[in-house]
Amino acid sequence: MDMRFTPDELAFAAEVREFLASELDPALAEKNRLHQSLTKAEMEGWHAKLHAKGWLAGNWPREFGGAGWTAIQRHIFEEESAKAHAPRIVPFGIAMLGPVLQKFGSKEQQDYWLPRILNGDDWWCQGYSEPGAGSDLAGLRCRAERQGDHYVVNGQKTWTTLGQHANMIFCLVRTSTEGKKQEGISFLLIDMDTPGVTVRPIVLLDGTAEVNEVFFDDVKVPVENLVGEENKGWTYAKYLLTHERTNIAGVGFATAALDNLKRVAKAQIHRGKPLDQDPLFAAQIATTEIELMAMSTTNLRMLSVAAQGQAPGVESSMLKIKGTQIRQQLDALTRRAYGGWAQALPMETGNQGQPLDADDVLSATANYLNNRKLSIYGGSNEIQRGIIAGTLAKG
Amino acid sequence: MDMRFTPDELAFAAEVREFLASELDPALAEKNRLHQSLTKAEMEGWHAKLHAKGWLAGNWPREFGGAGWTAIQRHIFEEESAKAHAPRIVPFGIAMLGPVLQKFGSKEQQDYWLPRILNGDDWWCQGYSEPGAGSDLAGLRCRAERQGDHYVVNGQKTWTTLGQHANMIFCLVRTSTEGKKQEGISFLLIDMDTPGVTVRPIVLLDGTAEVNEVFFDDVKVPVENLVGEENKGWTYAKYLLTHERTNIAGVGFATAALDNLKRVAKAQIHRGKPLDQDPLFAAQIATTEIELMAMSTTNLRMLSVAAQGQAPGVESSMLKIKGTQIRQQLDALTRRAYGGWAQALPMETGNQGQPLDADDVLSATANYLNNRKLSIYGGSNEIQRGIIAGTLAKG
Amino acid sequence: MDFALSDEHRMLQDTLRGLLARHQGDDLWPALAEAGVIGALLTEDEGGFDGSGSAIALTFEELGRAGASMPLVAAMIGASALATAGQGDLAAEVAEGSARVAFADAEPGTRYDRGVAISVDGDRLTGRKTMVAGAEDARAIIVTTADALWLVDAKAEGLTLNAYPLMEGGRGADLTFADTPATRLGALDDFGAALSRGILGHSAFALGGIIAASDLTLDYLKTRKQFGRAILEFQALAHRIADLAVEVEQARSAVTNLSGHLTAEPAIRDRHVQACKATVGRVARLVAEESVQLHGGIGMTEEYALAGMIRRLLAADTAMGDADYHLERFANGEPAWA
Amino acid sequence: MDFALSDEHRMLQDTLRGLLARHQGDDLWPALAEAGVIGALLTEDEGGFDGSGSAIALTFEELGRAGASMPLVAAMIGASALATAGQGDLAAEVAEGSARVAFADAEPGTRYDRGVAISVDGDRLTGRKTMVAGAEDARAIIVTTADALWLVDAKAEGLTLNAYPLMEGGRGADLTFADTPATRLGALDDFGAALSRGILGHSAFALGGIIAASDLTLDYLKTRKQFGRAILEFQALAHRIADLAVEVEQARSAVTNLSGHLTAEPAIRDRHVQACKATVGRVARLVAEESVQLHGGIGMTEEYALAGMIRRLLAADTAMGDADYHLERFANGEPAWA
Repeated sequence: MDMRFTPDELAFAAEVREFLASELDPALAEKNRLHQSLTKAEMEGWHAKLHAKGWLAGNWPREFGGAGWTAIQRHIFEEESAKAHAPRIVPFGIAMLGPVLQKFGSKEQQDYWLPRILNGDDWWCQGYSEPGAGSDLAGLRCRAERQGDHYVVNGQKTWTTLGQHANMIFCLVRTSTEGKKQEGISFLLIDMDTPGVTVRPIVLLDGTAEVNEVFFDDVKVPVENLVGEENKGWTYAKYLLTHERTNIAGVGFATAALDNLKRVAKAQIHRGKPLDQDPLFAAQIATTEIELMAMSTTNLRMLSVAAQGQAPGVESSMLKIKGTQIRQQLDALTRRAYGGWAQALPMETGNQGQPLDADDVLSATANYLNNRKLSIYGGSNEIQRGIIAGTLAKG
Repeated sequence: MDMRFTPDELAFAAEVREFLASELDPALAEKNRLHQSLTKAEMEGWHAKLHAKGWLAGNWPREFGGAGWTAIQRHIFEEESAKAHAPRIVPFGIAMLGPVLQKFGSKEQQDYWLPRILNGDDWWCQGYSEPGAGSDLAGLRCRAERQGDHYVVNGQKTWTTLGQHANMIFCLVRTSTEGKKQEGISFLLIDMDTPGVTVRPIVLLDGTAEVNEVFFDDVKVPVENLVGEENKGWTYAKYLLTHERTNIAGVGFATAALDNLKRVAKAQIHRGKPLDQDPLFAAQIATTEIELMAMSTTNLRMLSVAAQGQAPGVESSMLKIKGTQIRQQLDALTRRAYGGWAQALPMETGNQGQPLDADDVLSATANYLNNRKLSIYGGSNEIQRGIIAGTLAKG
Repeated sequence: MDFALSDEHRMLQDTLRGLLARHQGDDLWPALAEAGVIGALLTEDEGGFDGSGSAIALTFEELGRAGASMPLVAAMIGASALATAGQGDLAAEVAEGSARVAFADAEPGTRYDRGVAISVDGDRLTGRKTMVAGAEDARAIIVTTADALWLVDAKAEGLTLNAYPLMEGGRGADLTFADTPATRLGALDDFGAALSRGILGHSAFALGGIIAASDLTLDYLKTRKQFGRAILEFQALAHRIADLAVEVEQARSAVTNLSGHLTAEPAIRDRHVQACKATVGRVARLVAEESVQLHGGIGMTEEYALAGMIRRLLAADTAMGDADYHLERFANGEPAWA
Repeated sequence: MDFALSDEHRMLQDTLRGLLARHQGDDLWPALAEAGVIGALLTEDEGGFDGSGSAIALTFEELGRAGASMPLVAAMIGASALATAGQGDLAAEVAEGSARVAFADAEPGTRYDRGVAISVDGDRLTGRKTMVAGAEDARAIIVTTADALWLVDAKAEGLTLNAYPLMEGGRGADLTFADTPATRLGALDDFGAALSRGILGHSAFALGGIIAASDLTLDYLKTRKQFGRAILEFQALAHRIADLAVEVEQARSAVTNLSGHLTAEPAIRDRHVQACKATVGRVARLVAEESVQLHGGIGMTEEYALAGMIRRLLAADTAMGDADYHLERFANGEPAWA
C-alpha cells in the first residue's frame, strides 16, 4: 500500500496550480468564491482558456480532442480548480453529452458535434427530469412522434440548469408506450431555436434563477438528431449516470468550503474570542473535517480501482451520500458562524438594498440554501440508499 | 393554561414521598439504583408494603381493590418512586393481566384471580412473543387445541421477563388458522406447574438472565382458563397495548438517570477538572436534559387529555420513541463518563473477580447494554414509527 | 394542570385567524393593532391588557402558521422595556399601534456578542447594528450594548439607516451610529422579563412555521406519486415524517414550558428561555432541511409555499441567539441575560 | 497511489486467516508468535521484521473480524517502547513470543487523564491502574503516569493484582502500587510512535468488528422474515443498513489514513491518530447500536454471535481514549501524546 502520488502526478498537480495562478482572473475567482452567478461570457471565457491549453475535456480520449487524463489526473485537476475557486466546467456538453456521443453516436454526429462542444459553438443543457418524473426518471412522458424525416416533440422538461444560456438540449423522450417504461425512451438532440421551444426560469429559495422549465409544443427535430437507436435511450442515460461520476464526492469543493469556514470562524467573535476557539463550534468543525479526511481517502480508493480499469460500483452511491452530507454540513456551519448577522439574502432582481460589508455573509446564506439541492439532484440520497441496499441484498 | 399541579395533587405527591422515606429500605434502593437484579423475595416484599397501603394497584378501580388513581396521580407515584429508586412494580399481574380480566374476564375469573394478584399468591408472566413472531406479533404459532374440557397447548414463547419466578403465565395462543392471522388467537391462563411446561433462561449481552424461553409440550389447560371468547384474544391484547401505557415515557426513570449522570460527571476527572465542566460533555448532558424537559411536558399534556377521559392516540407512540431515545442517551453518556474505567462487566455467574470500588461503573456498563432493549420491546421504535405514519396518512 | 386555552384566549385565537385570513403585508399591522392584538401581548402596566405567556405563545404561533412577517416581537419587547424604564407614554402608543419601535440587537462581526461593533461614550453611541427588522417604520429604536438597553430616536443626529430585504420576508436595516445621542433605559438584566418574552415570541412564531412546513410536507407525501404510488407509502420516507412528528411535539412542549414559566423567578425562567430556544431552533432547522429533502426539487422553488417557510424557520432560529448559543449557556448554567 | 496489499502482506493475511480458523483462546498466542505475527508488527530495531502501518492494520483487522480477544496491542506497544528505551533484550523476547508484557494506561476516577490515581516519588510508583488487559500473564508491565512511561516487573514489591473478566472477552486487572520500584523508560512524548501504533491496532481491531457486525446484521436482515417477507425488504431498514455501509467505508478510510501516515512527522501523524480513533470509535458505537436494533431481541442474547461483537466494539472505542477524547484534542489542535 502506498498513499503517495507518483512523481508524474505531483508534477501534473504543480502544472495545474501554475496554470491557475497565471490564467485565472482574481476577480472571477472572488466572484466564484462568493458563489455569485457568473455571466455566460465569464463561463465561456474560462472554457476558451482551458481549450487553448488542451484541458477543457480531461475525460475525453485524445482521438476526440480530449486530454485523455487518468482518473487520478482528473481528480487532481478538479481538486486544484476548486481550491483556487476556478469556475466549474459546465458539465452538459463536456462531461455528459460528449461521452454518450463518443460511445453511441454515429461518425457524423461525432464529427459535427464534438468539435463544436470544445470550441464553444454550442451551449448544451440537459432535458431529463419532468414535473411528474423526478426520482422516477423512467416515468417520463415528453413524447416524440416520428413523422417522415422528423420527430415532433411535445411535453415539458424541468430543472434544466443554465438552460437560459443554451442553444441546444439533449433530451430523453418517449417514443413508445409499449413494454416496460424504460424501453420506450429515446435520446434526442434538439435545437432550442426551433419554433415551439419555450424556456421559463425557475427562481429557487435562495433567490437565484439558474434552473429552468423547457416546454416543447410541436417541435420538429430532424431524425438525424436521434442518438443511437430508437427506444434505447435509457441505456445511454444509464451509461452516463454510472460512468461519469469522478467528481461525485466533491472533495475539492468540500476542501474549499472547509478553508472558508475556518477563515470565517477565525474572524467572527464569540464570547469575546474568535469563534474557532469556542469548544462547541471547534468540535463541529473538527467533526466535519475528520469526516472529510476519511471520505477523501474513500474517493482515492475508488479512483485507484477505476484507474485499474474496473468500473465503479456501489461506491459512487456511497460517495454521493457522504459527499453531500459533508458539504451541506460545512455550508450550514458557515451560515451559523455568522449568527445574528445572517438574516438577509441577496436578491438577484430589483434594487432593494443590501447590508453593508456583507458579501461573504450573504453568500454563506444563499449557498447554504442553494446547496440543499446537492442531496436531491443527480439521484437523490434516498435513491442512492436504495441502490446500496439493492446491491447489498444481492451480494 | 395552567401548568401547576392542584393542591390535592401536591398533597398526594408529598404523601408518596413520605411513604417512600419511611417504607423503602435504603439498602434495597441502593441495589436498585445500581440496577442489580433483585431477588424474588425483595420484589414481593415491596409489593406487600404497597398492598398494605392500598397502593399496589394504582391503575385498578376501587371495586377491584385498586387505588383508583387518576392518570396524574399514577404519574406522580411513578415519578416519585423512580426518583427514590424504589423497585418498579412487576407489571404482569397488576398493569397487564388485571385490566384485561376486569374488562373481558368472567365474574368467576375476576373473583378468583384479582385478589391473588394483590395478595401475591400468584406471580404472573407474559406469553406473547415467539421466536418467529416478534414485531409481527400476530404471526404467532403456539397452538391450543380444544379436547373436551381442556385445551392442549404446544409451542414456544420467548422474552418472558422474570418468568423464572412465575407460577402463572397469560398467553396468546393460536386456536384457529382460518381467516386473517389476527382472528385465530385466544387469550389463555396457564399454570406453569402443569406437566409439559419448561422454562429456560436467556442470558443477555450484559450478563443478566431476567428473560426466558417457555416451552409447552402437550400442556393441558382447563377451558375455564380461557379469557373472553375463543379467537378474540387479539382484541384483548390490543386493549392492553393501547390503554395501559401511562408510564411509557419513563419520565421518572429518565430523571433518576439524569441525576445519576450529573453525579458521575461531577466526580469523574477530565483534563484535570470535573467532567461536568468540560464544554463538550456538558453540552451533551444539557442537550439530553433539554429534551427531557420537553418530553416531560409532552407526557403531562397527554395525561391531562387522558384525565379528561379521552383515549390516548398516536401520542403514546411518540412518547415511546422519544422516551427511549432520551433514556438510552443518558445511559450511553453515563457509561462514557467513566472512559477507560468502563471496560469490565459484572458477571452474575461464576466467581471470576471484579474490579475494585467499581460497583457504579459496572452498573453503568451493564445498564447501557441492558437498556438497548427499551427501543425493541413493547413494540419496537420502528413499529411505533409505522403507527405514527399510518395515523398521519389517515389524518 | 390544564393545558387547554381559556375562553378569552380561544377568542383571541379566532380573532387572529380571521384577521390573518383577510389581511397581509402592510395592512396587517393596523388591523392587529385595531383588534387589540398588540395589547394582548402586554400587561396593564405596559399599556396592554394581558401579557401572559399563553397569549404571547398563541399569537405568535398563529402568525407563524400564517407566515406573517412583521416585527411584532420588537413592539412587544419595546413596549415592555419602555414601561419598565418609566417611559410609559411611548409604551402606550406602541401598545395601541400609533407608534412603532424597532429592536436593534444583532451586530456585524460576531455571532451573538453585544458591544463588539458598538460602543458607548457617556450618553452617546458609536458603531453599527445590523438586521434591525422594521427600522424604516420605527419612531424609535431600542438598542442593546454590552450591558445595557438604550432608546434612540429614529431622527437622532448621527444615525444613518441602510435598508434591505430580510430572509424572513420583511425589511431590515443596518443602523450606523456616529456619536448619536441615546437614553439609557437600564442594565440589560433589568429587562429579563421583556427579553424573555421576545424569545417566547420568536419561538412560538417558529413553532407555527414548523407546523405549517410539516403539514405541507405531509400533504405533499400523500399526493405526490412516484413509481406508481404515493411517496408516503415508501417506508423510509414514512419513518422520517414520523420522526419529524415526534420533534414537532418536542417543540410544542418547549414553547409550553417557557410560556408557563415566563413569570417564574429569573433563574428558572432563564433555563426555560434557553431550553425553549435551543429546542425550537434545533427542530426548526431539522424541519426546514427535512421538508426540502422530502419534497425534492419542488421544495426548492420560490413559487412553492415551502420556500418562504424555510427562510422564516432559519430566521427564527437565528434571532436573539440560535440553538447552539442557548444550549451553551444552559450547559454552563449561565443566566440568559447578562 | 496504490491501496492494494503487497504480496508479503497478502501472505500474512492468509496465514492469519488460517491460524484464526484453527486456534482460539489460550492456544492462539503461541500460534501467532510461532507464525511470526508478533514480529510482523515490529520493525527490525524492535526485534521484528516489518512494523509497517499496513502490516499492523491488516493483522488487527483480521483479529477483529475473528473476534479474537487478546492483549496483542500491549505486546506491540510494549516491545516498541522497550526498544526505543534501550531495553532491546526484553523487546526481542516479546517479539518472539517468549515473554509477555501488559500496558497499564487507564485509571479509576478519570475518563482518560493520566496521573490522577497514580503518583511518582523518585523511582517508585504509588496508586492504582485499572483495566490492564493480560496482566495475569505478563512478565512486566509498561505503566503510564502523567508525563512518563515506566517499566515495572510483575513480581515487584508492593505490586498487587486483582483480576476479572473484561468486557471484550479476555481478562484484565486492577494493579495497586505501594511504593513499587519502577524503571523510567522516558517521557511520554518520546513514545509517540509506539503509542500511535497502539491506536492503529485498536482501530483496525474495531474495523474488523465493525465489518463482522454489519455483515452479520445484513445476513440476518436477508434471512429473517416478518409480516411474510425478509425484513431487508422493508425500506426503512434497508436505508439504515445502507447508511451503515457508508459509515463502514468511512471507518476503513480512517484506518487507511493512519496506517499510511504512521511514520509521518509527529504533527501530521497525530492528526491522523485523532481522526482515526474519533471516526472508528463513532462508527463502532453506531454499528453496535444499530446492529442490535436492526436484529431486535435476538441481537441482545448472549447465545448469538452479536453479543461479543458489541462488547468488543465498545471496548475498542474506550481503549486509549474514546471518540470524544480524540475529537476534542483534534479540535484544539493539541498533540496526541503529551
